[in-house]
Amino acid sequence: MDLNYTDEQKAFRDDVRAFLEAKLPKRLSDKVAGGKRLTKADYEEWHAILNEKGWLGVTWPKEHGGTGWDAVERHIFEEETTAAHAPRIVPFGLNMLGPVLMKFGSDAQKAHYLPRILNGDDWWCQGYSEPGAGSDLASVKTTAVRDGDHYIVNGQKTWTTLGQHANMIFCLVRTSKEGKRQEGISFLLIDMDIPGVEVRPIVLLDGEAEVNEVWFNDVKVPVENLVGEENKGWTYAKYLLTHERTNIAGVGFANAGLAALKRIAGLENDGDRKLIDNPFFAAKIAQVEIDLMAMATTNLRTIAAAAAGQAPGAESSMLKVKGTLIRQEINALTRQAAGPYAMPFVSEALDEGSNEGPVGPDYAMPATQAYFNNRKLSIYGGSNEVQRQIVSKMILEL
Amino acid sequence: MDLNYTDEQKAFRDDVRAFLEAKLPKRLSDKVAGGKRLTKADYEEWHAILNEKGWLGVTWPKEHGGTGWDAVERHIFEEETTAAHAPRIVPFGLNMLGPVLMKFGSDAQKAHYLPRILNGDDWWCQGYSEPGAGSDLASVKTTAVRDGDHYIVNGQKTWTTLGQHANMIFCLVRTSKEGKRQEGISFLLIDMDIPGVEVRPIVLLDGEAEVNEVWFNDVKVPVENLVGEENKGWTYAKYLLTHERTNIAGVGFANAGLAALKRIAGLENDGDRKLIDNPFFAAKIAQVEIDLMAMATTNLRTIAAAAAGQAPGAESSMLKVKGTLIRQEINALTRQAAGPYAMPFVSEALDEGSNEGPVGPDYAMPATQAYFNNRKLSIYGGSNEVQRQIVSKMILEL
Amino acid sequence: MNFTLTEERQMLQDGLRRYLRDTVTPDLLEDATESASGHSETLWQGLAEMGVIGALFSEEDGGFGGAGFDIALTFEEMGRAGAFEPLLETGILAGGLIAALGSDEQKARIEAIIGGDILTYAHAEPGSRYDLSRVTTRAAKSGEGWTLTGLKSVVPHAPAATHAVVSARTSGAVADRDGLSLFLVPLDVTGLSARDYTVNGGGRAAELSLVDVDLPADALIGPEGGAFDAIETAHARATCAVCAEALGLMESIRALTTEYLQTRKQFGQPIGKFQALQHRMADVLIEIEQARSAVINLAGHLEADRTIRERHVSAAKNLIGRVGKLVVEESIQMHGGIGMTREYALAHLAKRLMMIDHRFGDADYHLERFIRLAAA
Amino acid sequence: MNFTLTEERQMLQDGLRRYLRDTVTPDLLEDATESASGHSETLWQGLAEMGVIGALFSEEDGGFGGAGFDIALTFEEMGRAGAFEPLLETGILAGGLIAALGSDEQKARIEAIIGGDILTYAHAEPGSRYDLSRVTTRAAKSGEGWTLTGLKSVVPHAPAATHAVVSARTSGAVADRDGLSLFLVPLDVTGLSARDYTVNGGGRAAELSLVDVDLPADALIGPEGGAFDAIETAHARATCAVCAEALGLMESIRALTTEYLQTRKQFGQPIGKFQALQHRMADVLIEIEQARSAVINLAGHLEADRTIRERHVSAAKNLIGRVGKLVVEESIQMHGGIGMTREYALAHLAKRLMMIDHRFGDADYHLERFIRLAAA
Repeated sequence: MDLNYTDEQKAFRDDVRAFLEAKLPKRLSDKVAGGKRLTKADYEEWHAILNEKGWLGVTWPKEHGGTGWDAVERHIFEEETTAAHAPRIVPFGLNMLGPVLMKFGSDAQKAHYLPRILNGDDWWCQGYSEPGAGSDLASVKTTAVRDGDHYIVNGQKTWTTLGQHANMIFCLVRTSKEGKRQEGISFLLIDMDIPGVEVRPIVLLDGEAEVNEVWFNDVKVPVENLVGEENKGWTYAKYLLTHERTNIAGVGFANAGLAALKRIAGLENDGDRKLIDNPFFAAKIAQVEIDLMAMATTNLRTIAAAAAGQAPGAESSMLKVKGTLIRQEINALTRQAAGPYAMPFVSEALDEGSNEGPVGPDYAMPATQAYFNNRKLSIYGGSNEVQRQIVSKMILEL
Repeated sequence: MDLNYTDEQKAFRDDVRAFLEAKLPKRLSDKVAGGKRLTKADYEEWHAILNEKGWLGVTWPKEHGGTGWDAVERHIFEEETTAAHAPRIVPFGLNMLGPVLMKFGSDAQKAHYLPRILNGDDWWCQGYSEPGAGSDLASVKTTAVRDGDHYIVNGQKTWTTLGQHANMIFCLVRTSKEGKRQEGISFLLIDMDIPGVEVRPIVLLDGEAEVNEVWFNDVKVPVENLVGEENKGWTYAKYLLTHERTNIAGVGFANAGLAALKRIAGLENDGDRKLIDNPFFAAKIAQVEIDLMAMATTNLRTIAAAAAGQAPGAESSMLKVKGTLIRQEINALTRQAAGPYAMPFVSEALDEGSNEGPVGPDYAMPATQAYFNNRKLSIYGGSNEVQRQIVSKMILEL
Repeated sequence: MNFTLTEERQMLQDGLRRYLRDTVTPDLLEDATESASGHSETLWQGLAEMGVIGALFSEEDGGFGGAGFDIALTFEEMGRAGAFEPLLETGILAGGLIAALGSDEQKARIEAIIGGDILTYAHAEPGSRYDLSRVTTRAAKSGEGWTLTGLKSVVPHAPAATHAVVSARTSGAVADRDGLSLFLVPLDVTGLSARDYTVNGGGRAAELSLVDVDLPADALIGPEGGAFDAIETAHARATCAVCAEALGLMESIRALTTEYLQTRKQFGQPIGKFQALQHRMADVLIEIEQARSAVINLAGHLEADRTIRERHVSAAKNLIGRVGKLVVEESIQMHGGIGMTREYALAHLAKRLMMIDHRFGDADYHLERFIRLAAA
Repeated sequence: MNFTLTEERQMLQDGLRRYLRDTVTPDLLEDATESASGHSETLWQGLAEMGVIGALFSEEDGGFGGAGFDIALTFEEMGRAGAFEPLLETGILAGGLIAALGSDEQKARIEAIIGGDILTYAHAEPGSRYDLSRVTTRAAKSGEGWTLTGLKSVVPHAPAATHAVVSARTSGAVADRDGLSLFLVPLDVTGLSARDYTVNGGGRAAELSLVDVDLPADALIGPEGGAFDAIETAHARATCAVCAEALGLMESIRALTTEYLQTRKQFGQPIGKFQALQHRMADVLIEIEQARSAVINLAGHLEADRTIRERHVSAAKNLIGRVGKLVVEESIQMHGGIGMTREYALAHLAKRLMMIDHRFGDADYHLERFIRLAAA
């Protein structure tokens, strides 16, 4: 038992810190720390900086231009970039599609798509969820009917995060209605510039439009865009989901959120004292901090097991549930800390260089936004109810 | 809308107070307040005092020697007797069997049994639960087979509260295996002195033995002890259960418990202050007090509806769930307040006149006892899970 | 003991519920927020014509209500509809303070208020958080009149109002109870500037800046330096109103969520058949009943002695804050993704409900206050 | 970073788990509590022979362990078995304090302790609650030696011990950190009387009364008036031990409850098929994993600087207290009536787990302390 990083890991951490110090633009980290909107160009700028260093393919092996890092190194990188308020790496091409192509894609697909993901030629989005399906991913209704050298795709995807920026989408489509629901699903890559693809934004309750509906109306997709075999897409989809669950605990985000919460509580007046000296509020902060200290170790235990070659199982479901509860509690306390200034909503103030400044302290509106926006954490990627069901079945054997 | 009692109700309350002042023996109220064991004689003494005043048949109509009180009067009586630390009225004959006999019993049964309940000739206990049945009451396995003028009863009942003091038991027995499970059940009155009846105590986790197993081995019960019709017992059983739910919210107990908790927290040292001045502990007390203030009104709303003639429905399930949660929270805080002295267990100290005094403050051991004992509140009388199911089905229509 | 409404109140409740159900649509609410005034002229006039504003004033003051249960039933219906109009600011706060402390001349204004004049109330300041006595805006005597200087924060419905009742310190230190005075300030007066903006949960509010605002002598409402008790009473009544509004919001959210659970299918059955959700929804319902009782307790004690009244104020606001958060979070969670979208009715109701915890003191503020009141 | 046990520790864990599983029965535990000594001579000798007591001492002190993870694994296994023996009092508290502060002569006793001599530790007093520095028992110099007078409360395993390490004030005011001294007191010394009794969760403890107890000069352990730091360190190690014990208890309770859910049928199916219970049990499991991490954090920082160490002490004890209560209450509730009966294995485990919150500071005490440590 040793809770400390090895000397090699510490050296690696120092490298990451030095890189962030030198290369992360202050303009970007200020936007992230201040809860401002990131533009497509912001993400692309940061991706390019990472790619130049060879650190964009965090989960990729070296042969494909990735880092080749193990789970602990990935964790350290995640921890440091989050603490430094770097933009997140947009995961759809890098963490989701990339691993699927490496394992199941054709040589031509690998050669064509993987470099384009790294160099920013393609912006991928995810076409998994459909209206009315929720966490029941296998109920795919979007159809792809073979017609000569093409598939004709019809249907609708939803909750497509950052789809407004994307030029490519990977989709689960139904190619057969025979057998079990899982058996007729295929995994298709679709160019969003093909006629018949339409993207419509969904405004969420925080007023932002980061997710979209994507409609397919007789969209002609070349057969070479099929990944792996027809009707085997469910296998690839599940493989992708296990990769999606990297950093599922969100410890880095929680740490950053907790630090911001303490800073805000130290600034807010509460009668004759600061809010952080209010024993009730201090107790709530302490409680979530104690939970997070334990959670960080629960996470490290899973990461150490992964680094030792154990496949992450239902443990990731436990990390998801507790991790999202902790982050949402931090969001709720931060909103609470904002006091009456949680109420004003000035959308323009979230844009860089806007003439409209915030109303009240600059942390207040983003606190409310983050609270409402992060209700999604316990819903998407398999709702916490689905995760509890997995824990109950796989670990408790109920 | 008026939250206050009417003048008549206030006058009635004054009568109850005057009666308690004059007639409730201090020896008994001291035992109740101090969490000491009550003996059979203690209960009988208090029943006799109430019966002399005509106040023992609290839920009974005047024609049967009861009080004829409405729901509000019953509530006031409950409130005042609890606040005065009177022993509870043993409910099995008075609140459970009595109403069933009045509604479904033969004239002979009414004439024989009802007076004996009031004057203390019979001590009844309840033979509903069976091993392995839990909240699934209809899974009755104890059989009663007709043999001439008798039923021959075989089987086992469990969780029979205060059965060790009883000479009579009312039982659900299976008289037929035809049709639905509910259809073959009968309601039988059994003299526990008949050969073949055996009572064995069950020691609970607080070390006390207030519940029992009751075994029937070829017990010959005269057919005139059948209540109502054969195989219709489920109807009577359900009728009884609605009566059992009188005072299901336990507001009186909660109020008394909260007062004791505050007193204890005001006595316990906590560093340089008293525990009640510890902001964390004070917050927990305040939280449960606020919940209780609302709960008391939720309860009164149901009582007012009952007094206006509305039958209590699934509302009583809501009262049960929230009422038990509040009482259990008060129990938990009281245990917590006892500090290190929650640990000693000196069983003899619970007996009146024992030479063994308590270890540490006299409230400490009863606090731990009550905490463990009252885990039962959310289990018996239909577990809180069953109550949530009723709320979901009957009110939410899910 | 009686938990039924009087016939008059029952009629008001029925009429108001019907009117709001027929009138309030998502479009009306969105247009209201988008409009410069931040509210719906149609709805406001409709409420005035129904006499809803009058229900918030006593007969003595020209209304026909004004008691706790009048406030509770009115705002419960507003909450049920998800409506936001300057009812609280006009009828309870500004109007209520004029009724409580105003001279006969000032009280003459109440008739117009009942008829639909819109007022607002500017008390909180940047940095005062929920502290009632923390006022740094100063009013100094100048000649016959007064000169006010200071900042007022998050003043709801300021863009729609013609006047504001503004608190200012005429003496005392920053958090003293003594030394607070109230003034009736026209919002177009020289020296007053407003930055207005939309608020989460609907409608608009403003930051007010007062720089050497000159007011006549008769702008002072009530005794110089002695307004605190009336302010506290007005906040008690306002707390009752927002607690009742929260209850109405909870009821609508519960109805939406229950219906969703009954109709939405997943894994081959309505999700309302999943027992884990059934039990959680049962707990939500139980807590909403607790919220209802807390509103009744507060409404029924609004005219009681200060200690008892304020104890119920803090008990109710604490409980409503806790239950509101539970209802918001559980309803969004049970809806899944659709509960996150602004288009769906839940979003507006949930945001409005959550924001009530940010008005007149949040759950923690009132928990601590409840303890302090008990110790006093 | 490494979360696997060393080979030696793995062997100790395996051996101890096997031994306790084969040895500890409900009858053994009940007989132990009923016996005059309040523990099981068989079990204690077995533990001594296995070297379990030695695992709590460093090699320097004659043992072969003594680090945080040695303590954690040992007590986790004790908890898993529901065993109670004077291991904490002998090995961590009394023995640990002798090892930390004792003279060479006093430390010579450790060999016998590792061999099975039983000691206890008397620090808390009536009214001191969890306050470490609140000691009113006085030790006065008399001739060459010392005279002790005072009361010590809830001294676990006193009936089985030959000696107690007793804290007493040699100077300073009632709650001062300075002025505390430790003494080795034979329990049969003149002037010392004990009232002993059973404790919830198993075993026996005693109230000690010391009236003019005369001790020789060499009864003093460590510096006169300077024992506080060592006491705090010993309590940190003891907290680690009871947290690990709690974790073991949780694991056994979880196994019992899961098995019950799998086998107990109601309404025609195993109750573990009811989704509401499945989800609650999943939450229980998630929290137990949190408890495991808290124990690892504390064990891994037990040799760290005081501030870091004590921060983890309070974090772990707070989390263990909260999770322990959840596990106790959910497991009893899911068992229903059977979970309430003393005969069933759950009763003993649940009571023992709940009582851990009453040792060395409860969850609230440590929450406040965690905040104070962060501010310092």
